[in-house]
Amino acid sequence: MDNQVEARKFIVPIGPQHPALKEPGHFEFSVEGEVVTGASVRLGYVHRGIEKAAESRNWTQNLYLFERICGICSHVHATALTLGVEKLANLQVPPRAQAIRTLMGELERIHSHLLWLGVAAHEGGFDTLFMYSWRDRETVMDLLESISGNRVHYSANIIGGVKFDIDDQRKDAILRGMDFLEPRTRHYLDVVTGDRTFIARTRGIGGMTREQAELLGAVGPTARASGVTRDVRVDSPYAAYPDFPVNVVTDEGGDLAARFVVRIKELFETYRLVREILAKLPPGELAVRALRRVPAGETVSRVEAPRGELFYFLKSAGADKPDRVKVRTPSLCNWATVTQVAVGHKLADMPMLLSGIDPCFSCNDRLVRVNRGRDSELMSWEALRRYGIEYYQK
Amino acid sequence: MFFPGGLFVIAAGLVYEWIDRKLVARLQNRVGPRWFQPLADLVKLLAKEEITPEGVNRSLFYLLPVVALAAALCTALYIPMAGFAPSYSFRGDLIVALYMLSVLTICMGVAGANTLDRFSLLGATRTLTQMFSYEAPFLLALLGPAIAAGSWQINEINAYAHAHPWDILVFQVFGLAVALVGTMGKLELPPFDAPEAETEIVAGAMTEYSGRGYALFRLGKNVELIIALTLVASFYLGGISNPLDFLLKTLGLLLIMAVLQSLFARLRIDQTVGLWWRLGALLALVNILVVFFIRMKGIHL
Amino acid sequence: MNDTSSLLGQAELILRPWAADYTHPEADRLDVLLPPEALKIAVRALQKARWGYFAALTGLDLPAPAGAKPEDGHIEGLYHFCEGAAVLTLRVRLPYARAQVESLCEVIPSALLYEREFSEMYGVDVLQSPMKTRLLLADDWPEDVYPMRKSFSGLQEPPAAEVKVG
Amino acid sequence: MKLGSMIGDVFRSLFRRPATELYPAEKRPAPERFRGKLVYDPVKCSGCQLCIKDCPSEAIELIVLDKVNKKFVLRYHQDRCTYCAQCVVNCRFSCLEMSNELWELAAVRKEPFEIYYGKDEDVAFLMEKIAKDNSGDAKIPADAP
Repeated sequence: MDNQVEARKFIVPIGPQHPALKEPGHFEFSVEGEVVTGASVRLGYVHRGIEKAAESRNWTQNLYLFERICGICSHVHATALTLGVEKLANLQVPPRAQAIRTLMGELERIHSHLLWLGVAAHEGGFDTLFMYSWRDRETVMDLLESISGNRVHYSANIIGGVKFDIDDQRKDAILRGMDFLEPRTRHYLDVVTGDRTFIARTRGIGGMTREQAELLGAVGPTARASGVTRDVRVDSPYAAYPDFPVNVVTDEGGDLAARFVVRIKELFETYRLVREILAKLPPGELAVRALRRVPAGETVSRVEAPRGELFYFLKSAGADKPDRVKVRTPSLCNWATVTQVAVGHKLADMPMLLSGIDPCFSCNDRLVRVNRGRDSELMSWEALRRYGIEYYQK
Repeated sequence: MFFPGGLFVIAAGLVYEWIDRKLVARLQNRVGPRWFQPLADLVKLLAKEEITPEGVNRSLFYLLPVVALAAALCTALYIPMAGFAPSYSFRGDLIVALYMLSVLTICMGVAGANTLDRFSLLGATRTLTQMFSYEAPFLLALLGPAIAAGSWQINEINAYAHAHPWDILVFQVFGLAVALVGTMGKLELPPFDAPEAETEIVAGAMTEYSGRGYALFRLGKNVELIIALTLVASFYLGGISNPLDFLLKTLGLLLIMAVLQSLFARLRIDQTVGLWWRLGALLALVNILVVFFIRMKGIHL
Repeated sequence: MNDTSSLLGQAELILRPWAADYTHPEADRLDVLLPPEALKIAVRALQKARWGYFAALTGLDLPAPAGAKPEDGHIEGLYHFCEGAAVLTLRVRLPYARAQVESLCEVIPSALLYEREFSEMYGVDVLQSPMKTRLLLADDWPEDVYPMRKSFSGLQEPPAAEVKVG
Repeated sequence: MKLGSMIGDVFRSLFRRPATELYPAEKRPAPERFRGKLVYDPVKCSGCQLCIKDCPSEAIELIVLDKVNKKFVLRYHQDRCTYCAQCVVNCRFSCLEMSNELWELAAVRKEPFEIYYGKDEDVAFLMEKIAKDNSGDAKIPADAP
């Protein structure tokens, strides 16, 4: 990967704090005029040490810890973990619980894709599309809140099942929401494929061939926009996906425009899926009892997050705490595509290119937690404060 | 000094900024800022500490915002603000006004180039590039009514437009379009906001400015907004004869501008330049040719 | 299901020349223990046969059991490859004393980020890595402290708050 | 290919109520299932401490005043709580409940976020004891008698 930036070039740093990035990450683009000639990445600014922290918490506590890896796709993280733990513990989860998990996952996909649409539009300076798509995203946020009690961390999963049921009143509300969102989404599809100013910013930008996508290990919509049919929901159905099959949406374009199209078309598939799940919600229990200790073993749990394949590796030593949890988030796979594809594009295309893969920095950065004593931390802040005061008194 | 002098222009600029922001917000289905927000922003910025970055020419750094605002305010003197006769008027004041209007943009470009910051430098390059692209079509567009009126004096053109409103509006539609969109380019409003695209280069040329300097630049832009609106209204919309006339016409233009702002994705700087030279310049030239033709034949509606 | 097991069978066939041990922990998984030297060749063979894509690199710290010498601990690198529902894990065992593994970047460019994380967190030397600067750890993080090893339970001293005037 | 394809939206919203609201002036009520502040019913509690075991953020402490007569005070740290409702799931006597009130958690000081739940006389007794024990630092161990 030849993305080393030469020292003497004119380098435009983007991040750690930059208006284009809603989360901290650091990119260096070396430019000649407006054209990018090299790119490199440095992560870790929001590294929270979750994988290490997991080793000192019990499985249930970890459920909520891992849910907080990401504020957008919180549910898939918890789902991946619970599915893995249930595999290790050999639990038979009731079908209704699996269906509700799947439903929440699909609703989350709607909210994530609409969020991405808004962010990407904003990066392209199309604030009106940004405002409207986020307004409509509020519909699904409100639905999630009324079902689960929280807009972001739905905490639907417990080990062995789910916490809450979908009653008729909520079923109707969800169906109404889908009925509202479907024509709106169709409208957005028209806008992103029809508006000339928008197409001028997306078509032919960040093109990635199928071979490149496969070589660089792209996942999720980024890969599917390059024609790679890769979707865990289809390849290795989990939860209730065996009962509710998904049609994979792909596009051959490979550029930014194709990524827009794929994500929006996936929304239609999701609406269909949500309706189908609601129509055929299996009756029964919501959860089975799980033991606190999980039998020793190693397992791999893969789920399809809105951004692509989410990979969990779990190792239990037979205690009530995990021995190792490895999380590989989809964003991490897609980084390589940015640094490779960036070269040769205009600087103005970088924010859109970055957001084109729907990056999630907090998903990337998890690992190390630093156990600082409370006092010492206060001291260092105090030192910093004093330094600041002295600096200004000069 | 007060009416229609500097303070009035500044106050009107703030009000117009608010109207613009409010309109865009409403078009995007948002609530938008309350009426005192621009004033509050201004007061806050003025009260803030001004940070001088290292490696700048200090006198230039402090002087440029002042010059920019002064130039914008001076231009206001030649404009029939709010329908009153301009404070100063002489033959050829249109040329002076147009040059003075460009001073603000040049000041911003120089201010960006003055600092070492990379975002500022890129922003400055883009600001100046954009200026060179819209300036010529914008000038040509304003020349149309001037040629029709046979005068270089803003006051006389205004009077001519008032006398023959339909002549100009009908025969010079292209000119009106170019002038209006040129105003948006001048003010770096979306979709021509590549020079200050916050998702790419933070605040462009203004990145290193804070506090007073930034406040003055912003004020300058507000003044420029109202001047440009007045110019376009008085040249193309049948002149401005009284305050009510002024309000209606400029607010109408502002509404159109707000709609245009919210309809498009940001153009890259190369797309902006391409658009202006390929389409803008062409339309403006066609407009001038039409004006010549009509003047030669002496057609009136 | 049949498809998955045939895929795993193919992988087994490809890897036969180098594998030290096979296990099938679950129906859709194959776990292959490889000597560290053979990793790159084996991955190249997989790549040539177009089997799967590189999904993740998991590090595991296996400290020496109580009573044994602490140097007897191992770091395990688990290279996961996925194809459809099949998950193939290539396992290399690296003793603390010689925690070195060859970089896969030549074969799979996207392995860089995982390898950099692996080497930072476990103190494994990734040989011939095209980029060895820090990816995740803070700039003032001490050398030779590897946070994901089981022996790590927090820094004793907080990193000194050094602030330089720009 | 067309220009300004959002023009319909833009014009319609000129005559529509904005979707956003002036927040502190207008507020929307939380939905019925909202996971807000935890509510504790001391009468039903058996003191099994299962809720504490699985709490991911150590937000609840159970102070046992008298185990035999079931005198418990629950110290709830609202600022630490992640509102996951795991304690509600764990509780077998359904003495814990998530209410849908109070979702604005901003304050100048931390004290209002420390909530004591229990029978009135127990809480009063505990407060007195804390005040007597130390004037200032209100740190008492969770298993204080």
